[in-house]
Amino acid sequence: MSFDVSDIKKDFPLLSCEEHNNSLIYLDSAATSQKPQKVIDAVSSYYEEINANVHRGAYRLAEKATTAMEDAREKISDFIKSERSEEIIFTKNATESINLVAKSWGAANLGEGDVVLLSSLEHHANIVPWHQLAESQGIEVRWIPLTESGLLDLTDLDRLLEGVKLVAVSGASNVLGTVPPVRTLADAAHAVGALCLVDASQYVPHRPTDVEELGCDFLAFTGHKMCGPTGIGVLWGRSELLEQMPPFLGGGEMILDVTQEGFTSNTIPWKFEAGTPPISEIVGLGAAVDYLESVGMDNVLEHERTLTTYALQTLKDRFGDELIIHGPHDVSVRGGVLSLAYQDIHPHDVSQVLDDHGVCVRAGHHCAKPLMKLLGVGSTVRASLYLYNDESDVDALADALEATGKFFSR
Amino acid sequence: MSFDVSDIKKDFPLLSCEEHNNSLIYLDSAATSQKPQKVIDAVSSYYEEINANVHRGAYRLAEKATTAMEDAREKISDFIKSERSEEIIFTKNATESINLVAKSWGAANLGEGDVVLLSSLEHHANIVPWHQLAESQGIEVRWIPLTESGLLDLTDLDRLLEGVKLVAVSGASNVLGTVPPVRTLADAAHAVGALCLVDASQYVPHRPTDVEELGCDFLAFTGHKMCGPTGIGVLWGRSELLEQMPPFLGGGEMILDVTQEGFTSNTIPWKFEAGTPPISEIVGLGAAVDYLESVGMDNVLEHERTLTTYALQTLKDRFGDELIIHGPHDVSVRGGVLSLAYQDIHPHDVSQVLDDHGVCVRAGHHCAKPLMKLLGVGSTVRASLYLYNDESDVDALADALEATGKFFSR
Amino acid sequence: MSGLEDLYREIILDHYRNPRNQGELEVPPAVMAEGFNPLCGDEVKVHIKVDDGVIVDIKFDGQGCSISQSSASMMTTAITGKTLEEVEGIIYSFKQLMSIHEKSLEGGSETVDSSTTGLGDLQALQGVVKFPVRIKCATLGWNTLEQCFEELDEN
Amino acid sequence: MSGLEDLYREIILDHYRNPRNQGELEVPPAVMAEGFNPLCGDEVKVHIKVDDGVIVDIKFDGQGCSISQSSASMMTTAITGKTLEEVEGIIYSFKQLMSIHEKSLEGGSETVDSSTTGLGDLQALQGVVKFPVRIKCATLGWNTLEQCFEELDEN
Ligand SMILES: Cc1ncc(COP(=O)(O)O)c(C=O)c1O
Ligand SMILES: Cc1ncc(COP(=O)(O)O)c(C=O)c1O
Repeated sequence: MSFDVSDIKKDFPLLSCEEHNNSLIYLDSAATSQKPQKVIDAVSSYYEEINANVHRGAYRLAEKATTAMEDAREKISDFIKSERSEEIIFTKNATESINLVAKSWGAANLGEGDVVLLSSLEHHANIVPWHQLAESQGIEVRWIPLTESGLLDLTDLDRLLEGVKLVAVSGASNVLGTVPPVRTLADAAHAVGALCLVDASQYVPHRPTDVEELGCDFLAFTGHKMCGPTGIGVLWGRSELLEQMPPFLGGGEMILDVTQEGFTSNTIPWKFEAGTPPISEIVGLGAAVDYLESVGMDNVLEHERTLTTYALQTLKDRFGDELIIHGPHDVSVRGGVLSLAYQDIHPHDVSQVLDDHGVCVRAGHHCAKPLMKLLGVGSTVRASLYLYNDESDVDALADALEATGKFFSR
Repeated sequence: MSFDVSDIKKDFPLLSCEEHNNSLIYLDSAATSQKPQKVIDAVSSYYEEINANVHRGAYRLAEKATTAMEDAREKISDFIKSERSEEIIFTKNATESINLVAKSWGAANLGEGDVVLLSSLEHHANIVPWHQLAESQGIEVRWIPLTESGLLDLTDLDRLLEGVKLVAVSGASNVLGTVPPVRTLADAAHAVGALCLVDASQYVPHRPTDVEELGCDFLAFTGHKMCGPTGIGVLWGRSELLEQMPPFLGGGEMILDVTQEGFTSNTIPWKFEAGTPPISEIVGLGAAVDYLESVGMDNVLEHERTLTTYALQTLKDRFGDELIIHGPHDVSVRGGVLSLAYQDIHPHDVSQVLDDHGVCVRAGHHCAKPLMKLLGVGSTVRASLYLYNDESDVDALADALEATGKFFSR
Repeated sequence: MSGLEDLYREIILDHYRNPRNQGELEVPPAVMAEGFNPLCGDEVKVHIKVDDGVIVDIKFDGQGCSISQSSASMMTTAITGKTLEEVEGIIYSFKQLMSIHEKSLEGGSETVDSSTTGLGDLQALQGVVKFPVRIKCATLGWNTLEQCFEELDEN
Repeated sequence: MSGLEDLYREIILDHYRNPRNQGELEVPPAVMAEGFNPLCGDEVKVHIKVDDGVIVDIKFDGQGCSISQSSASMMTTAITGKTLEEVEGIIYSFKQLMSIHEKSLEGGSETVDSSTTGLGDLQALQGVVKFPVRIKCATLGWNTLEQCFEELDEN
């Protein structure tokens, strides 16, 4: 491990204070991450020291607020190796980012019979906007199947790509941990004249991100899963595309001119940022990026790989066939998300008993109902790892699972 | 005055600490309000003590987060006297709230030739979404003219209402302070079978709000102007309407079921809240409502009336014809927003010199370009008052204006 | 661990392991409704057959946690043979039970609204209110039953 | 108040009060472009007439603050009679002047990139960089001039 997790834990107030007299084992970072004190403080200091509306004020306070916001845009742009910070558009969450693409680019460029190709791993955020376009514009939604082990089955890719205008895939699955070969898919998309959107909600927080290497055209992610505040998401898009897309939400900031008769749109990124932006949230996300960079995304990735290996091994050793771990077991193609089925105990009941042992995991469909259907289950128990987790957390999970088994075999 | 402003100022860290050695005279609350410590702390404690994703977790932390969020929804519902808290939909700002109505209700219910009637006072947030519908669905946008003094000219209302399906007006103007007769307009709208939307961004922060008394069907407002965080807006709508409207953004939380073939929407309010909500921001807005209620909205209104009267008088006394105060001068039909023209000095230049005296005002078109055109100006200097302002702030403004005059007549 | 024992009473686990009245009925004469818990993915189908204002048969089916399935199972035993009016009363009482606020449980000695005392086995579900997220599990079958009633009204 | 005096130099106020080359030209032969500052509502129209690669006439018109109007006015005097190549150079130098970061001003003794020393009166606008919001005011006329060049290219 390339950093000391006990030091890292101290950065996160919720993990280092005592809760109900037993310390919290937080294994639900795929739902939302905990926040380091530095991020919390960045948000507070914004309100305490520089709060003002941005872009429109000539006074120094407003200028400070604008600078704080635009500096954060630069940082976030650098963080994903975007070449131009105006390719960073702030939204409220990844869901809005994807909807923006569907409702601006999609509505303007897709019609009857055009195909959007999704992977079978997708989160509802990367499904429902396309279903909505199917309803409104008659597009077809098509699915890349999965292999037995939860990888994308690309054997029929050529056929799947017929008529495709957009390939929209998650950079990492929030259920199985699977990390699909985005570069391959992006290249294949481009080869048939299609674009490629990556839902990187579970990718950007966990590994170094380079949009040029990924080769995609749009990248969506969300602040609260990467040590940042709630209420802030990002859409990165190639400027040539963003410039040609019609605006999405209409209002202040996104216009050059408005008359009683019509309006002209502003340039990017503002064209897509109608109304007062989530300023403190943008500043907070900038601080989150600073924090993650101070740890080093390479280190985060390495740590999670090591810990995932340990978790897979520990759970296999201790529970054998009693515990199913869905998805691939090869840590080179998966992240630290573990979807579990334990004996025949319903996930909701498992998580209830785990909670009683101070272990926070999620039970449910994880907003991926089509995937659940393929897995043949209604829900799973999901434990997800992040930089502040260590082997003791995994051990606590295993202990609590054992106790769960005992409890229900009373 | 029904409360002591010097006590109130102490609640706001940015106003009570020293900035560049002269204390800050903040007169830009129409752009965004300052935040009381209690709101800042509510956001921090959320992250430090109960941060978890909402609605989906069975563990206690997630339950606490869900409860914190839903309690805030109840508070905000009570604050505007809504009868059912599911009529409160959380958005990222007022702009999104209005876009939601335009792009869900509007797109489903309006077509070629249907008219949306706006007042000539509107903010771009309540103009551009309708221009967008004009482009996409061929609706007509029509304008209620203004009287000389900046009130709505309703003499021709009957004719204006022909073919109207929606009357969309601001509850209070962010430029002139004008408070239009919303009840009259809502009743007139209903009489011709139209609905009424109120952009209450400048209304809810400044006076007691009762949606039943207002008689409207939709009410949009924004957290950051009412002592709350950035990144949070509200749309209130009548449940009968909300239930029939198609969803807007698609994704997690807003669905009952998703398959590879399609989706079914959740019930309100969640149908309209796709993705992870701005949780800390909702909690912060709940704290802002608590704060405002502890002061009393009646008191806020009374205080602002008194202070606006003082400001109008002081400016008239000290500057006479050298200073034009746009809009109505009768404080019973206006709020504490003062749009000024001083000598022939450009507003941008005025605000620059005011800033040098520690006085923060805004210079520009205030996102109301059609109104600017009617006023025959490109921009104005806008000073706006809130509960933490007092007569000394108004005096400081007048002193700084005087200095500005001197500076430019060198 | 008292909270947990309180949630997972013996009788609940028994109904979970050995669900009563599991299955389907022919539609018509029966009516059917389907319920989802969008949060956790639980699903339940309820079939009822009504003759002369009396529930003569009821079956449920679905996938879900011990709370949602046992609650549905106990529901079927509680309402079979009852008139629609009686069932409305039981539904009301059960929802009362589910809305007794955590606070009142923590404070008093688990004093229960008298209107909920006629619930028999269902009383065992009372521990659920200490776990607000699980209330939706416990009421899933019941809400689906109410949907069946709406179906009936429409016919 | 040193910052303010620095921003509002005498020559700036002079150009603001007595704008040079205000007005319009006939299109064609002139080309015209219109610029907005979306933040503050400033507007400027620039007309240029080019003969043989030389700017033979230029007029500007608009409404705006002292910075945007004086910068446009000074621009007209700086470029009249210049070749398009020379004007490109002046535009470049002016943008350089506007991008000297506040920090370098605060630190050093206002050392100025040598490429910006040929700007003459326009040097007076150097104080603007201490007020980043105003940079957009100062460059409005210049960006509009560049739009005119795009018009030229299209013709
Ligand atoms: C009257 C009015 N409507 C709408 C808005 C938009 O609010 P927001 O920018 O928070 O969406 C504002 C403030 O900018 C306003 O003053
Ligand atoms: C893969 C994936 N995509 C999209 C989202 C949506 O993110 P948000 O809810 O912040 O919009 C999530 C998280 O919920 C996710 O895991």
